[in-house]
Amino acid sequence: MDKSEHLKLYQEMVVIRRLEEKSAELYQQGKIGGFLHLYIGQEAVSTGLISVRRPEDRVITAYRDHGVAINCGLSAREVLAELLGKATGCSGGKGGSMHLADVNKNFWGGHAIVGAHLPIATGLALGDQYSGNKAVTLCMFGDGATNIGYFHEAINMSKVWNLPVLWVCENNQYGMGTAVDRASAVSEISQKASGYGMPAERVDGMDLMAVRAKAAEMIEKIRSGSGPMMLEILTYRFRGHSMGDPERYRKADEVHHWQENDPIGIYRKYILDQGIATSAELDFQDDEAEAVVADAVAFAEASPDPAPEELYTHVYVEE
Amino acid sequence: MDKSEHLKLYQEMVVIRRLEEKSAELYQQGKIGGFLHLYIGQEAVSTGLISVRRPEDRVITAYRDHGVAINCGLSAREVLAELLGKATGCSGGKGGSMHLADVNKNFWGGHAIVGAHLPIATGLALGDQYSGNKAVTLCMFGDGATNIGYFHEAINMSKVWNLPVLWVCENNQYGMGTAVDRASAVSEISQKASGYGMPAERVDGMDLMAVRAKAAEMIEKIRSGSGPMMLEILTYRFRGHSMGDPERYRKADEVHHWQENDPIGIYRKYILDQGIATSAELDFQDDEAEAVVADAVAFAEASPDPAPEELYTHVYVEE
Amino acid sequence: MARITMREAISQALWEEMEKDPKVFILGEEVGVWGGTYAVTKGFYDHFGGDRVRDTPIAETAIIGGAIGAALTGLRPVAELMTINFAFSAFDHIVNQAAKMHYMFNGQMVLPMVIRAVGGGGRQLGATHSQTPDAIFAHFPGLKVVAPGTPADAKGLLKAAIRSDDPVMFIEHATLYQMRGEVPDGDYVVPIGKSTVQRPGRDITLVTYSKMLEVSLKAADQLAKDGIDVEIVDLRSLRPLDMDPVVESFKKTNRAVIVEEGWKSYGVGSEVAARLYEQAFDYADAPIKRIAQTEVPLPYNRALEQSALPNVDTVIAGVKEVLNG
Amino acid sequence: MARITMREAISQALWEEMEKDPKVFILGEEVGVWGGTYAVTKGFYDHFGGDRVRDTPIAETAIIGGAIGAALTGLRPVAELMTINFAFSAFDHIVNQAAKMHYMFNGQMVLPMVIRAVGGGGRQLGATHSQTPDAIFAHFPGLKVVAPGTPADAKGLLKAAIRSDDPVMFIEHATLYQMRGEVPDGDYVVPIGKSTVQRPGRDITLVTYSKMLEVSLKAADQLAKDGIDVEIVDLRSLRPLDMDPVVESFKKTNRAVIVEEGWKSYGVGSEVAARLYEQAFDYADAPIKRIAQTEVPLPYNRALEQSALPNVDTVIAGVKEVLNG
Ligand SMILES: Cc1ncc(C[n+]2csc(CCOP(=O)(O)OP(=O)(O)O)c2C)c(N)n1
Ligand SMILES: Cc1ncc(C[n+]2csc(CCOP(=O)(O)OP(=O)(O)O)c2C)c(N)n1
Ligand SMILES: [Mg+2]
Ligand SMILES: [Mg+2]
Repeated sequence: MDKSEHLKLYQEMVVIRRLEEKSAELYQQGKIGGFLHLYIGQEAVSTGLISVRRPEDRVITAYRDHGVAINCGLSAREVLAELLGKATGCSGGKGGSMHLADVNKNFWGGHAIVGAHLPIATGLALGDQYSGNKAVTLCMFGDGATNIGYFHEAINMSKVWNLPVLWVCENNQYGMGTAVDRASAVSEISQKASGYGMPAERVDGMDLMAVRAKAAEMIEKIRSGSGPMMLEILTYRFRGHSMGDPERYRKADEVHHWQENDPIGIYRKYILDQGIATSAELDFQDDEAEAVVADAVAFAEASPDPAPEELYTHVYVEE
Repeated sequence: MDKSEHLKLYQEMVVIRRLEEKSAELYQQGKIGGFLHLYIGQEAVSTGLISVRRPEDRVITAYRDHGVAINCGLSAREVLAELLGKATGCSGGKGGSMHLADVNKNFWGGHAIVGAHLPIATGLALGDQYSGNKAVTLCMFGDGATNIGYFHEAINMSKVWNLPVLWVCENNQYGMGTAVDRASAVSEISQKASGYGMPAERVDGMDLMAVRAKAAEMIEKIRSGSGPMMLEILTYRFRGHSMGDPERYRKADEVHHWQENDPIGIYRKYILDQGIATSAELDFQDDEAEAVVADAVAFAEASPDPAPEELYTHVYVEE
Repeated sequence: MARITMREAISQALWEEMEKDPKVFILGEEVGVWGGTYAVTKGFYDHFGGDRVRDTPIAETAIIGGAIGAALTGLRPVAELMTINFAFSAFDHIVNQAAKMHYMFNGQMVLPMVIRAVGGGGRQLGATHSQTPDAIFAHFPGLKVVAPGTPADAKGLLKAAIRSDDPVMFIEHATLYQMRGEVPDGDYVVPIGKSTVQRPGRDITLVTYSKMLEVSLKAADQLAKDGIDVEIVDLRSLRPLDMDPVVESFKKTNRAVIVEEGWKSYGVGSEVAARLYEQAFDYADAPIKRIAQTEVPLPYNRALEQSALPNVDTVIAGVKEVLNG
Repeated sequence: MARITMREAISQALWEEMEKDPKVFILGEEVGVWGGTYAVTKGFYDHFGGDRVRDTPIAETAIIGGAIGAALTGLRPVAELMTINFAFSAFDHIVNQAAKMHYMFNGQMVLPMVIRAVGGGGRQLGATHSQTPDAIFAHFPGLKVVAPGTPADAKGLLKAAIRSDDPVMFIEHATLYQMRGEVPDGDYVVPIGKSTVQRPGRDITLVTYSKMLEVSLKAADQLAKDGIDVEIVDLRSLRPLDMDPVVESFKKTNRAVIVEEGWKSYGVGSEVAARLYEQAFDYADAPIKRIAQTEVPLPYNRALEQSALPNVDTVIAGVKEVLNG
């Protein structure tokens, strides 16, 4: 990675952070409705992972999807406009926070039913294998999602058919208020791979460089035909599950401990320590990120709602 | 085990074998309808397993349930009457071959949706744990059933809650026409337990004594609070999946090889080799078994159909 | 009698039944430590403990299957599905296991269980999380399907459901939790399978249930100002479906509107209309009108979503149309 | 034109579409080596190979989810569910994913996929394996639901389904596979969403589809001997539901019977009856009658099961009742 790439990834993380903070505000103001799941604390996961995908590699994730969307190249404008339900949103205001997507950027959503997108990811990878595309599907999901049957069926089928998919578990240690070991028979998610004879790794999700290195290695192995693999990325969400989480299930101490491991701070320190860029240069990225988000807010707020007739469009391709 | 017990188990296996052969005939004659899944070849599995359960231990299985029913103490009469859809059948003629049960004998069915009874077994074990009963639930299922999501959710929950259940996979090497390794990421089902941190064993299902020993050991561990375990029992079905199986998926050689490993023959030889009983004594058991089945056929054929009003009963407990 | 919210009424019914009968327990996602996603079981975990208020993995088939199994052993589980949309992830266990086992095994197996599930649209949750698919559950014999529209009914029907030996799907509506109403204290039980007149009237019969009862009552108040006297029948239970009060009302008013939140096609209104004609054909002075959700997956955008849902205005317009038709 | 069975017609449609378009492939349990549980795909595996005729694990969500994903990449999967009863094991993926993704992502995602599923009772398969739950799938906007009653329609509609860019649930009936009929050779396509008159008549309108078409045609033949001339409209597709030929017929006959195999409550007949009254209220000379399955889980015993299913006699009696009513 050269300097400009580092700066780009750094800025991406900061854009995500600022965007999420702004979203929380807009939610409090009633401008965003429904559920809002923030990515704060987990930025290094998708930023690191998606930084090593090739354009032909497909990305699919759950409802905690704002960061992933940004990393996939969607603009903060179209993401925020979607959160505000505007016609200019990436899903035309019909999807909302949980259903961001841009198929032209190979970002396949944003899915709200826990684990349901895993079998769909199996299908995406099957499509590529069938068509002879040398693409890898990156399927992201939470620790909680590994307990639902969808996980099992998808992982098993991917292995039986040797499909090009990297199963990426973002283990933020809770599914809503339930700690991993209160819901999962094993507390290291990567251990689940052993039941499928699938290679698996575990990596520190607060360290972008570590995520990146491990993901790159696995994705390229899969691309060369190794079959599916599982990558558990250990992380933490700094905020509640969604807005309105009573937060009865974790201690302030624990949260603080993790907040001190801020992935942006860690990456910033890495860049400085390695002499890749100066503090001033990074501050400039911070400012840029602020500007990107401020522009996105202005854009989204000024954007029109979908026309009333949009209610009826896209129920079917052919009416 | 004393001699009488050996003779009893031997007879049970032969009763099952004769009953299944007779059922096949009755099916050809159109007296049994629907699907009919024979247990021929797998008799040592349930006979061995269930011989070591205590009366308070619950048994639940899939649609290949005739043998299991007999081992649980249902009479050949009420089993065959059920296959013929008679009022005297254990499910009053409403359940049929796939839905045998007698809750008073702690046999909880006979379930036709692949894998769907596994979460139910989790619930049975939960009920016992909740109520402080020292009972173990024995849940039997096929190799094919281990690929469906129900398996995953049930196994995981049982482990998280440390429930008293023995998960018994009857690996007869095919789910319909699909060999284990064409459907499952791992070809040894017991390996799946590792993804749940669950103790597992694998045993030869053609050898009643081996099944019995291993099952007894595991059931008692579970009873004393070890939490759930998995037992894979390797076996083979000598006939098609159900009546009307085109049998395109396995070679005659393979079938013959396994038929030579007849579990009844193996057990017979064991009894003789160990000097437990004489050939004449075993022949007598064979004759008894024939008589039991002949009586059951006469009983079932002579039994009445359910009264037409039975169509309306038992939809609800309270109408 | 106290004036409490529907959330409190449901909570009260659960609490009292758990106090009364140690066989009653709760299982579901976030019912324990979190206190219930909609705070219905707030305080239960501390009081009853984790064995009786069981947090589960995200595993809907294990929740419903687990409830079935526990019920078979004689317990009375109340399984909570975080929303009714997740019932699709346990659909086989609901409609193919719970609904059938009593019959299929000739009465041997008894399943005294309740599935609580909250549904409804109008909160910008997007297409997968905003459904009111009540009708499809009511299609299956063997299941009882209940959906209260007032706090009192919520309490009384939930108690009946918990005490029932049959599997009951108990459907709540998220936007009703804050609704207040008079609720009898203590042991108040409303029998399952009885429709009831919630507002007497002369001019037209309005059949509805759950959230749409509130909407319909408001519409009726406004219509009253125009001198239109609406009789509202609340179904309360979709299976068994009690048509008697509906038919009786219709024989008096000769006109009917059915208001439901879910999609119109193959919905609740279709069934009620078909039965009403069967049972009171000669009394119909005008076509019965069905008011329901526009047949699209619900969009996220607030204005779009609202435009797809029945509301006071569409109900008023529908009533007037039938009266003038 | 050849006289072939419905099994052959379906097989032919699949074969021809696969020959024509390499993007079409099949996945499901036992579709390959076994040749399809109902022998619909017999010979396909040898001809097209295991990549295009994919045997799957017993994993219904992976089958439907897999089809969705493959469809998103531009392929045209035909997913086979061994029976429609197993659709309950993939229900979320059918009604909550496939039916909603095109809308929810504002048209970005296109799902040209078919779900083939065979249903129906009458074969002593017991309660979990004998259902005709077609109506509940038709409740969901975003899904198309098709259920042919003749070999020609089976071929033509399946081709239309495979070529459709929308997810289509294609419902077959196990006891129709042996039915013979004239089927056009080659590229014969029947548009989805068009009901059709299968038998013209003057006296009464009989609305039906799938297996009950056969039963109804037989009943009509017998009724003809009594001088009763039945017009039969075959819905063929439950969503979109084309009422035009039904309404037209009803305006002529002024009487109608709806015959479906599934349960009556919240079923197909409810919807058709409700719409018919809405669209032709003034033409109704007698209550519309719904003939459907007795509302119990289907029992195994042959006589009991048969007594729960509509048959030629119940249809004849129903028609006479409406004519004399
Ligand atoms: C099938 C299903 N069940 C329940 C829910 C409700 N729900 C939404 S998010 C969530 C927790 C998921 O946790 P995890 O997979 O760890 O992801 P995280 O939120 O931590 O990113 C739950 C239970 C759902 N959306 N879908
Ligand atoms: C959910 C579901 N999918 C498919 C089927 C059809 N089916 C019945 S038995 C069977 C094979 C099961 O194989 P296995 O679990 O190995 O049991 P075995 O028949 O070998 O005893 C299949 C696919 C079903 N009954 N339920
Ligand atoms: Mg998590
Ligand atoms: Mg098997």
